[in-house]
Amino acid sequence: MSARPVLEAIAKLLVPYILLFGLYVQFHGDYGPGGGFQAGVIFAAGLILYALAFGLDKAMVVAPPALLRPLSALGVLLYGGVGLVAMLNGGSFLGYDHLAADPIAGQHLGVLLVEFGVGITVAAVMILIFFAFVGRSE
Amino acid sequence: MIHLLWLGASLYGFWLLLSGHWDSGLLLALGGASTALVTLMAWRMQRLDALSFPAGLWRRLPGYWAWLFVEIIKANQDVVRRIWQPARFPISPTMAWLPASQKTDLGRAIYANSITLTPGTVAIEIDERGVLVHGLSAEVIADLRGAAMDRRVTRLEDGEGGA
Amino acid sequence: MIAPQIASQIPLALSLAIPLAGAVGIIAARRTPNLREAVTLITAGLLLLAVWSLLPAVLAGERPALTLVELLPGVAIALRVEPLGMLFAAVATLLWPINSLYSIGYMRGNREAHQTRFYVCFAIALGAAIGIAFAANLLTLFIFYEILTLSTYPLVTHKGSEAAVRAGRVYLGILIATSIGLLLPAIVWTWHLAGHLDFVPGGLIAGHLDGPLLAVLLGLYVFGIGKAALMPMHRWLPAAMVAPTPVSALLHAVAVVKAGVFTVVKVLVYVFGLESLQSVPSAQWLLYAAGFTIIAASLIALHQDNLKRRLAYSTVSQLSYVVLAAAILAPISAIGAALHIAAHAFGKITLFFAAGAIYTAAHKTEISQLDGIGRRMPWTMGAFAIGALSMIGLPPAAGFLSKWYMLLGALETEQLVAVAVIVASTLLNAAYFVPIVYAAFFRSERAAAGEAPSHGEAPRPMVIALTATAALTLLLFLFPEVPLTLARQLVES
Amino acid sequence: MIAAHLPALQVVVPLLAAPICLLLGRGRWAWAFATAVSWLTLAIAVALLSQIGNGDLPGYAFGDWPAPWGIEYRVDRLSAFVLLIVSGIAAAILPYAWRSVAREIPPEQQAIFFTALLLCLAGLLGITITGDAFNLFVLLEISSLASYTLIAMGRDRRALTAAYQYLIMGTIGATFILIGVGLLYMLTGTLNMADLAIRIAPLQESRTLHTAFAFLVVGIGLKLALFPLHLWLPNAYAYAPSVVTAFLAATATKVALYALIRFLYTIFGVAFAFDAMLTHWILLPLSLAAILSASLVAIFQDDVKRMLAYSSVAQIGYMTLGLALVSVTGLTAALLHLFNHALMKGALFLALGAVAYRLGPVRLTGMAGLGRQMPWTLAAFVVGGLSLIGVPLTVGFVSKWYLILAAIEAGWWPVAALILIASLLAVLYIWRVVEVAYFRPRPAGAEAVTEVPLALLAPTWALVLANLYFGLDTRLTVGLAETAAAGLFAGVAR
Amino acid sequence: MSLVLDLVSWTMLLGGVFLGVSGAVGLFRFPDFYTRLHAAGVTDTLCAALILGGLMVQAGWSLVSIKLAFILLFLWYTSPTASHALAKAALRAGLGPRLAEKENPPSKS
Amino acid sequence: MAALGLYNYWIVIFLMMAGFYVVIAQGNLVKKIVGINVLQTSVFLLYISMGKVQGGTAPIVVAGATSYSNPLPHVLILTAIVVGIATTALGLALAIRIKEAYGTVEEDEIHAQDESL
Amino acid sequence: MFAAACLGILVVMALALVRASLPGNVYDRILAINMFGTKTVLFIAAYGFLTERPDFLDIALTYALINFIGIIAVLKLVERVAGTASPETDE
Ligand code: NA
Ligand code: NA
Repeated sequence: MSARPVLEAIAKLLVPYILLFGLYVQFHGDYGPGGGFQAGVIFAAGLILYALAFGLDKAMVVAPPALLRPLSALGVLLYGGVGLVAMLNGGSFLGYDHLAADPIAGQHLGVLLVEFGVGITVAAVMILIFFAFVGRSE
Repeated sequence: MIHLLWLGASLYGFWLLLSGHWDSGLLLALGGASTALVTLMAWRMQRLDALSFPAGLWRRLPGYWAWLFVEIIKANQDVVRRIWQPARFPISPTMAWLPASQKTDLGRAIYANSITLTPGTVAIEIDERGVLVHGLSAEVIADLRGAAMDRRVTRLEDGEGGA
Repeated sequence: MIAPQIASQIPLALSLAIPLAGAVGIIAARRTPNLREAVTLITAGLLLLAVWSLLPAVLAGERPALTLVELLPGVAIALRVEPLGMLFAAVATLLWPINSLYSIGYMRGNREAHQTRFYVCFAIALGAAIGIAFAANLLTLFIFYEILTLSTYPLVTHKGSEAAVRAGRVYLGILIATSIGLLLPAIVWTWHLAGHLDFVPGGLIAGHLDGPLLAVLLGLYVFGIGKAALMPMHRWLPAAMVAPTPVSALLHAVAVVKAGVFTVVKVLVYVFGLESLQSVPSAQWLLYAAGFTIIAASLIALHQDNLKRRLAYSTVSQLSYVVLAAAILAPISAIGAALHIAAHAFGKITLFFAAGAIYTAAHKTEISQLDGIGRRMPWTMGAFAIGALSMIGLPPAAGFLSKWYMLLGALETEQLVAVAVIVASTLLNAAYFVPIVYAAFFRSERAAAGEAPSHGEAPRPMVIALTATAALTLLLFLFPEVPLTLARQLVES
Repeated sequence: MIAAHLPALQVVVPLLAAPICLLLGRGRWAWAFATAVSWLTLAIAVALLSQIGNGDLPGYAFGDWPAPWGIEYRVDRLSAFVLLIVSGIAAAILPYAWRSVAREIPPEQQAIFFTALLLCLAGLLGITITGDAFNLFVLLEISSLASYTLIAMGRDRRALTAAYQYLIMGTIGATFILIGVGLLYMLTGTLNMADLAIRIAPLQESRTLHTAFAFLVVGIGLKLALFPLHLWLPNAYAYAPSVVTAFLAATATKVALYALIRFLYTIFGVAFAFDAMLTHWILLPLSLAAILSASLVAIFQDDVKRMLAYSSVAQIGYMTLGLALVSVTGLTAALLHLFNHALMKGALFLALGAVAYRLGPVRLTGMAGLGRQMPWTLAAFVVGGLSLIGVPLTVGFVSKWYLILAAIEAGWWPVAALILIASLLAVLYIWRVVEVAYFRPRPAGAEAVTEVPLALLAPTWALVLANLYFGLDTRLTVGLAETAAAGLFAGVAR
Repeated sequence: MSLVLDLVSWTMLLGGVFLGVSGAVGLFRFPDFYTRLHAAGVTDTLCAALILGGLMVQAGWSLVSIKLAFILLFLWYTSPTASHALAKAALRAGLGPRLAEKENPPSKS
Repeated sequence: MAALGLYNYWIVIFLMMAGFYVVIAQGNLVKKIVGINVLQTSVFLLYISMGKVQGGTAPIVVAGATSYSNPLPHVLILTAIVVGIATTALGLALAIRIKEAYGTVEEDEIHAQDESL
Repeated sequence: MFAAACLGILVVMALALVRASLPGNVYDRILAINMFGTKTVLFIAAYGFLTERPDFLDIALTYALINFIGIIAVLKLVERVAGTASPETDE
């Protein structure tokens, strides 16, 4: 019998919904900034719950650190890339208006992508930090 | 596989309920993508843990909840009385190992959580011998010994249940 | 009109470039000692030519000038040859080849280590001395002054022994502390007062400051110029005696101490202006300070048995003659000050050369060991006697001339204290030099038990060098026209 | 077209380069990339400086939001000056890092090392260029967090405690800054610096403003290692990897000083900061105490890196002393010393890093006889030391000159005297090293060491030569410092 | 109708708050950690249900109500898990319960 | 509401002092980080409680607008929180590595070990 | 009405905080903190109604999630640390 049947059962039940909730927050930031951060935290929290219930090894299979590390960098690059594209399109850095022909659409696209970048980085970094902590003290 | 399809469907439903933006193509699409991603991750997890939810569980669950809800209300009333009127309703903390008839880890988990969810009793340990329970009073432990909850949970687990 | 200006700028620029190039050349030639020493001598010779080629023009009243780089707004690193600087540079460059020759003999004779570093630092020190001599403003002077300190530090600590390192600390400590702690603020203050730092005949700050504050500024300068060894800033000088003798010769006869008193005279003449100082009674303290140093240092010298230490305290005393002469504030005594820079240089370098020759040939350092040595080393001790004469101030040595002008100035301005100091110190000088000469020639040698002294004169280059400087001491007395003209130009300008 | 984006690129380039550096993974590639990026940032800084020279004040509105609503970057003489020194030091130090990091940092951490270094650089440049007070806080923390990480990578386990101590002190400082900025925001409703200056002007009596001022000065003082808030600095510098020590010593405290100047002069204004709050009466004793006490402590250090670290505390005192003199000359002196000290300490710590490359941790006794075995390294150290002392022909002289001039102008003779006494203390601690290196024989048992590779010598000497060049040709530094100081005083900067 | 709903909602919210306060008071009145755990259980179950339910009545049939339901569901899933983990950790760390009579010693046989 | 506003400030100040005290007085490295967190939290509360500027306008450029609210005040808080979390994570990571290197997270014990070197 | 509910929940939260700060063992503290956390969830939900910001519900849900995972993580940490320390001590 498993050492912590209650936690395992609850984690197994909840984790997919937590992850989806994170993605929901990611894409429903009311088209305003900030959503990416919370989303990243929630998504990471889901995986951390999984790790707490099933152990670090299994969590590392689901979310391999080798994948997380480049992801954490890619998130930032997505942010910067959006800024640079805006710049190349004739606006200023992060001048979202210049991302699309229609300024409003450009704004939406810009915020969506930038927040996505933030979310990816936050989630990846948080999980990595958690792995590092637990991995070290074990 | 079927299980994953069910999961995917429920996840997408969850998305729709959270979102409320059922007219935005973009958000519906993003929901689809998100669901797909999470289902993929759930599939990866599935291969790692031995735990599985029996198919009939979800069908039988609402009935059990209704019963449990009533139990919870009664238990709340009991504990609140003991908080406010300790003289009339004194506590008598008791701890005991109770047998558990569930065969699966999941079943025992549900049983333990049900015990804990009802105020006045907390499941502390679960293993092959059963459940170690701490009760606020000897009466609640005695109630549990009656095994009504144990039977219901076991029935939930496999559809039959003892006695 | 451009042509003559450039014609005089080239030797001026060369005067700085040659020692620097020499230093580089010495490093390049470090693996072949003969070539390295040849480079040293060639550099010394070229520098002599470059500096002395400026002399006719300066005597004719020209003031060659050259601006190198503007360091701070309105203050450049710039050179300008005026009579006093010309005199100092001429003396220094004349003595360098001789000193180099002597050094070669000394360093090889004593098998000293780190010879390359020695010659490199020597070259840089000479370059710095030239820079001080030709500096057109206080900042330039200050910069070369510091370079001189730093480049002579490795020379002082040359032996690397614990004692040498400790002496090096005293040397660097006093010189850096005074220059940064006193001289630098004096310069900044001057800039604050006058808005520039160029040397101006009649005084850079004349009219900008008077009263007690002027005396304070004067104190900052005079004590800040630690190289002038005015008491109590003199302690570095005896301490530095641990250095090899050619270094002592250079330090105590030419570059370092002369740079000090030269700077003092230059500051008195070009920064304060003799006339404006005369109007401030409180500036009189300088006279007393110099007089005190002369007498006190002489008394200390009297008690030294170590030859080099006695010479060192003699130097402390002699330097203050220059300060005293300038502090009399009479034009004629200023001439004496200028002349004494040259006269003391030739005399004292002769004395040090002799001390080094004795050490190299006989390994003797104490005066009490010198009985009868004059018979084994007649050239050396003969030269020593001429040097001693010059220190005492007797004809036919150059020291007589400078003391004569000082005395004239003191009498003219009725500075009886100065007169008394000069007379008393002359007696003291005689008291600590004459016994050495007497013992060398007229006492019989005291042989140490079991070993008969078998030495003769020191190596040939050393003997040639000390003979040459002794001869120069006499020649300067006989033909003083050039230095005298320069000194007159100084007070007339 | 690019020219208009330069203010943004100055920060964005190193900021975005950092994650790319992480992706490169291998130490060698990360180093090459980071070096290229550092040179690019230097080129941008030079270009911005030339724009200033043409009479422009380059500015940039992020996201096309006009100031004061969006984050604005703005370059004036002061910031261009600091940008130049920070990016210049980075460009000089990164080539050095190739060999030094290979020796001191385990291979698997090297990519992280360069990532953190670029983040730190981006943060420092950002602080200097931003026109937004809150943005300044964020960038300050980016650079600080990167610094903590970098310091913790030192080989000695004490690097960990040093980084931790720095983290605690630095975070308290950052929190204070955050409080100050928040109070200003509460008071004025704006975060744009230029706008803040305008809105603060009529509010001089406000107690909130006074509180904000106090929090900001103390907070920045912590980051600046202003005495007595400097306790984190000696250990942090002593145990960090060589490259990190050189980089932080030459840039981090300078940028903190920049922030202090920016707040005091541009945002609060001379009238409020000095006439009303009497900041100089606080800065003056603290600066003098820093100069004297840290110099004295430096003399008694056996660990040469710690010695130089204490010297840094003293030198920071010189800079704040310049501020405390409340005059154009004083401010000029502070700015000059900001620039010059970066060159000196950069050169000195690089030279020391070269010694560490051969010897490991550098104790004074361990340097005995090194003068002959590592002549170029030790010569670099000597020249750097002379500059620190303030010997003419080096940059140190130029700063000291102006500082003394400012003290004399103010009629504060004792202050001038103390400056000079402290210079003499510098002679003492520098000369201890010179003496040991040149006049002591190598200990009998010690292994023979040879000169370090050119890859370490060249950057070190680049900084040494910069010490000499800017000591001789002071047109750029003095010119910029004087105009910047005059502008700040008149309140016309920005 | 709306008055009735308001009244229902009122009652539920008040009841929830009362249960919350009760639980908190229990936290002070009960003698040891394990008994206090039961007091906390009151606030986690019916208290939460009544407050969130009261809000649901206000929100009516809407997505807001569904979200409130999600919150309640989540709390009911997780709070017993947390309590159980807490009790288990305390017992394993050696924190002994204060019992009315010494029957069924808690130590594992 | 004024009283409530003032009440906020007292909480802020109390938390600030408490956090500061813990940072200074605690010898345990982990507790110091907790103190730092409390200190930071007090600042977040300060930012939250200051709300909007009286009479401010929306972030739309209006001619003649002399006072305005920054468009996104909550972004400030969020950013500050991110910075705080990053600091905490780094601080804890350092504490763990110190524990590995020294075997303790008590300041005086660490100090004693370094002294004895 | 929502204001009253909010205030009531605040009282519960305050009591929990007080309990957490009283002397006791670490499990008592975690229990009180957990209670504080779950009541915060309720508070945020009710406060969203008070201020008519239903989007606060997302925050409440997030808070519930973080609270739960935080408690589990802290317990894990305590479990590891308490290997040596006695649970009866204050620390
Ligand atoms: Na329960
Ligand atoms: Na520094």
